[in-house]
Amino acid sequence: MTTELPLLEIKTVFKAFGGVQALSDITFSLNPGSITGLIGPNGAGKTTLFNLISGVFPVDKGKIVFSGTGIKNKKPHTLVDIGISRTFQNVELFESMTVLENILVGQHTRTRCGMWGSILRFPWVAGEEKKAHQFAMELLDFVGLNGHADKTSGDLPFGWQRLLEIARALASRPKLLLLDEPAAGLNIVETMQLGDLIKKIREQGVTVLLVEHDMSLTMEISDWIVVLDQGEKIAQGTPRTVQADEKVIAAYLGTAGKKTED
Amino acid sequence: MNNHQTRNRICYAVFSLLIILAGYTIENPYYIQVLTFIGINTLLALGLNMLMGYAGQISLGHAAFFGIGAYGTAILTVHYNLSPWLALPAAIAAAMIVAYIVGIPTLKLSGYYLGMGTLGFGMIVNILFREWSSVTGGASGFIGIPTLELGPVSFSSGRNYFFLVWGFVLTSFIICQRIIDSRIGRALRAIHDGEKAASAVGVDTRKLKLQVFVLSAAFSALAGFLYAHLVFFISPGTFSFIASIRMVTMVVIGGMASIWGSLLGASLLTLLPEWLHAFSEFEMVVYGLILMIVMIFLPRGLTRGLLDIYERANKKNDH
Amino acid sequence: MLLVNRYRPMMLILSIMAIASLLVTSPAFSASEKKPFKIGGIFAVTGPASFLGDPEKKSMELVVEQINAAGGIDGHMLEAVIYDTEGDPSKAVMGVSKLINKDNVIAIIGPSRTPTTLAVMPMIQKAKIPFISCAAGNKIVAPIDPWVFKTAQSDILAVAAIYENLKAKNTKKIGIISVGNAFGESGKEQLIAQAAGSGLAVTKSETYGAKDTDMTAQLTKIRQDNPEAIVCWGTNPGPAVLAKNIQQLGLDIPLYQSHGVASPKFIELAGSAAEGIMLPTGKILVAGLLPDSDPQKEVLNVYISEYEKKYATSVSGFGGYAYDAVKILAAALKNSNGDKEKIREAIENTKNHVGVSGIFNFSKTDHNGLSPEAFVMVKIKDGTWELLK
Amino acid sequence: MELIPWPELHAMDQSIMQEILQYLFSGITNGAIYAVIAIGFSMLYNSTDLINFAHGEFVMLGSLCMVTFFGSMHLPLVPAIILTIICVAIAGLVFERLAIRSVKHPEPIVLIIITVGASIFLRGLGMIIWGKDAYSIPSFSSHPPLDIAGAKLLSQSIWIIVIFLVASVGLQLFYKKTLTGKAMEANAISKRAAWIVGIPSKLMVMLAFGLSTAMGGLAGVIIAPITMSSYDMGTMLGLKGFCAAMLGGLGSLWGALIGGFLLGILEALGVGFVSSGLKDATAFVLLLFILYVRPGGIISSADANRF
Repeated sequence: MTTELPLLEIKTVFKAFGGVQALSDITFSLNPGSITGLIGPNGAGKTTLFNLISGVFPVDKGKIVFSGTGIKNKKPHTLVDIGISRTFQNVELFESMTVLENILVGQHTRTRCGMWGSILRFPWVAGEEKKAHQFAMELLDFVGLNGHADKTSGDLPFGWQRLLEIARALASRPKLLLLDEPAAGLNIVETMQLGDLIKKIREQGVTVLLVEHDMSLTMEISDWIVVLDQGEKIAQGTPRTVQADEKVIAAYLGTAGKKTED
Repeated sequence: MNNHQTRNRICYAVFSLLIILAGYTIENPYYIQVLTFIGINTLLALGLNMLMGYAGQISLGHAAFFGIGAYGTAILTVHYNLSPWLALPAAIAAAMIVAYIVGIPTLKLSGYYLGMGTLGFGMIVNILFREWSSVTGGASGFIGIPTLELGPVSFSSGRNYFFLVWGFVLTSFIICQRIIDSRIGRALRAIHDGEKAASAVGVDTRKLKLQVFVLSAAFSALAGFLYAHLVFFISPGTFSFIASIRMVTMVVIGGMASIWGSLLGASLLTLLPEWLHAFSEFEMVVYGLILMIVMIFLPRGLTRGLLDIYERANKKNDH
Repeated sequence: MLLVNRYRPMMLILSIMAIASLLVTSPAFSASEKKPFKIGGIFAVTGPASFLGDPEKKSMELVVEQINAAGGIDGHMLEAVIYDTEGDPSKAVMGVSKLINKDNVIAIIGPSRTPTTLAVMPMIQKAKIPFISCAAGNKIVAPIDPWVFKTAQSDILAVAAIYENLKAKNTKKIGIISVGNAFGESGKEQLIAQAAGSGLAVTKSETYGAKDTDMTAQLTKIRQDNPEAIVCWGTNPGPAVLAKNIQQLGLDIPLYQSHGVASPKFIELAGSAAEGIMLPTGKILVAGLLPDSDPQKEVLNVYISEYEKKYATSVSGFGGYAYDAVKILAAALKNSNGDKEKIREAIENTKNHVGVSGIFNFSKTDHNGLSPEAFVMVKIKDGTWELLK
Repeated sequence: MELIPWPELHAMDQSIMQEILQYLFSGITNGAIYAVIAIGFSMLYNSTDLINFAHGEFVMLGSLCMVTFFGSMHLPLVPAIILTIICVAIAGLVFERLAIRSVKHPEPIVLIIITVGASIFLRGLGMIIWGKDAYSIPSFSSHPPLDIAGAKLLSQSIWIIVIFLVASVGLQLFYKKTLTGKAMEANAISKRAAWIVGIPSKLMVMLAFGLSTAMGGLAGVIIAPITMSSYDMGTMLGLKGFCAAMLGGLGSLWGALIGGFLLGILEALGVGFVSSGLKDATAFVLLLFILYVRPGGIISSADANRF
């Protein structure tokens, strides 16, 4: 599609848990500024792949290259620092904290006030806090949660919690955003709004990798689709080519097709 | 935010005023001494509260750091004739270094395993206090710890020591409040709410937990220093497993993740035995019952628990 | 967070309440018409050292009652204020502070243990108040502090009594086992320090935990050097476990215990394993066996009968420390008019006071005032004590 | 250099062997006690994810009940044991019903404080009922100690080991063979799943509590004759038992067994070859080592992150 270097490259990645081969020989890459959908039936290894990219588990074999550097075996927090951010399948907010505080924690890697800074309150600390505040407010605006900054995040309705989690992930100013089933549990209207939000995020120059069961959403917003089945990559291409791919239909759409219908 | 800061400032101003007021109006040295003990216990509870309430990591061996602070200053001032004011940073540094070394492997554990790991550490340190008798005075204890002096001011009299201890308490409160209100404090609470998510938004959870562990060790060591120069005598029993459990109890009864809860918990646990004295034989039974009842009905501690009740009553009144 | 912040002032109020309640809990003591002498007692009434503190408290109450029944001292009644240390130095410090500052006592008896005594001594020195400890440790009176006295026999004397017995039997090698607390440690120090002077070699010195269930491992180690005697330094129940273990292992080595187990309870606990054990004890344990010529006999009989009548329980070997202390203090209170310096001087000049624990002769250089005769050696035979000469 | 004539060398060897054997026997006696206490911890943890810090106090109750029934009331041995265990189990059930079940949000820290509170309460109760003195009861049988190669195995130690074996085989059979036992195990693995198939979860928790405290009582029963029983004996025993359970692997029956004996034997060898003063330190250093190297314990049934 473009001549740019890919933002993320997955090169012949293998991962096993105990005796079970969760992923084998996965290779694909993400172009900067694209939205890529990662699909596959349950147990295909999508979430495992997510956890490998975000550093939760180490890679057994193979390479993951982000912006030209290998990120194999890096800890999750370092990956956030270099620009990979994620959300979780079952929203994982800091529930006792306010909406605003959640986003402020999201900016952890983009602020630097440490123990001494907080105890001695150096002059620059206040400036940093102020900037972080402003950015947090902007993000709330961006995802459409303005006006709810001081609410306790655990008390929000589920749909808003999703939005907040995305906002929190964006707070670290990532280059790559990993969204793990962001539409799960949302109604049709909310899903449509989500689609728009993801496109808006891409417009900000953030590359998006998306795991999603909602086929219509995935097919509509993705530039590129990668299909996994039982730990192996069975197809990739534009939504149209993938939808036409016989292997995919056989392995996935054939069974999951029912799901999209209802 | 500004509102919040002003409110905090007012609180601390009132608090300092109260300390000064108490220090000058209370005449009886006994009450001054009780309040001084409360201050020392507050420091213990505060340090542990940072670890338990904010970072969500339990420690059943914190009396070890209390002991390192006390024995540190005792050994340095008596055996090496060091000025207590130089022994203070040295004792605190010793506790922090020990906390750092022990913390690296221990904080990888969680839940009961973390509890047991810290408990074991506390036991080992306590046995060292008892067995290393050439240095620590062994089970009989360490006598002859000097009086604190600063130029012409001697901290032997109750009132001076009261102000010294509560000065440290106030400073520690402000330090903790600042940490809690900062980026670090937010990250700590994030760890408490969900370690996985915290690490996924970029918080180096291991480093931060270790930092707080070291910080809380420093507060405990400071309390140990103050205890040693108040009583002039220390023995291993004061820093035993029971003492660690008492510290945890202060934090939990007072209220986790609440600075003022530490004060309340420390006050209650210092005063409770005084009040229960009337029960004589039944003292232990009543004490155990109180612990259980508070935890069953107000599991978030007295501070939060009472606030919840207050709020519920308010809501009822509103409707 | 904000919700909590809104109520911060409330929490402040809470803390004020906590402080205020302190003041409320102090019942104002109203002075009685006769202006009694108020004396303080501080003992380990509960906790691991309650076997000391409990009889001490009872004995103190006993004497005070007697003195008051007899019309008090120079017309002043005695009023005893007694607090519990639970054996904890911090609690002892708080208690003594309360006695000095709140109850305004003119003299203090106790605490029961050496660490608690050492912990409160700096306060005594500062407050300049006559103080008679009931603890054994020699550190209390060496170096001498003008205000600090003690009535319990020092472990120095107990060790001397045992070693004299060993020397008479021409023993050369002994093994030591002591409990891992202040009492055991202090005993161990004395045992090792005095060994050379008595021509003894200590081959092994082991310790055990106060709550250990089995000590065969320590005994196995001690056995290696074939000592001619084993000396155990501890308080119940550990030494009874040890005695049982020695019997079970079939060790044929004479066992010596310390005065820490000098009570009928020990024989009850150790059962048949107690047979043949030798120990130093104050004469109270063998009052009935003493010859009539013994100067202490009468005092002992009076104390035992009074104690057993009042409390309907057999007398303990430890309550006598407090009994003697109050008696000595009462004598010193005469003609003192409550003046602390006068009381102190009177205590220091006490001579030939026949007490339960021995005959006290205090002086400027001796604030324990007991001689080796305070101890006798006894042997357990047929479940009871037998006086050794 | 002089050579040691071989009969002497042989004699030396023999005495060292005898010594080591004696340490082993000493360790086995203590180890069996630790193991029985550890089983109580493990069983409860397995079914309820709870650590009962008052477990040592239930051991104390067992010991002192035994003193009353066997020592003072002179009941025959077996009825005394059974009566004691029933009494302690009832105390455990009451504790579960009144305290543990009333907790709405069973977080570990809250439960730790509640059980610590219970331990203080029970200690106080023990002091009121039995007083501050220690008690001793005679051994279950008056056989002379067994002499094995010069080392003595106390008759009570044999009792302890036999009772311990009977109890652990019994438990194993209960878990594997009976329906209730299987239901308890199912409940331990997943409360929800167990509830779906109709296992009364609350009853199972209660049963687990009863069984666990009964094991505590049993531990008290077998300790009573070899040591002295008093109201404050429980804390240290509880800690050691907890330590043993952790060493072996919390939640595993065999782990408790291995942990208990390992702890007992290492302590005895520690006395023999290191220092008796550092005996307790041996246990805890070992514990830290295991926690750092293999957090789940020697037999790790679950990962250490389990809460």
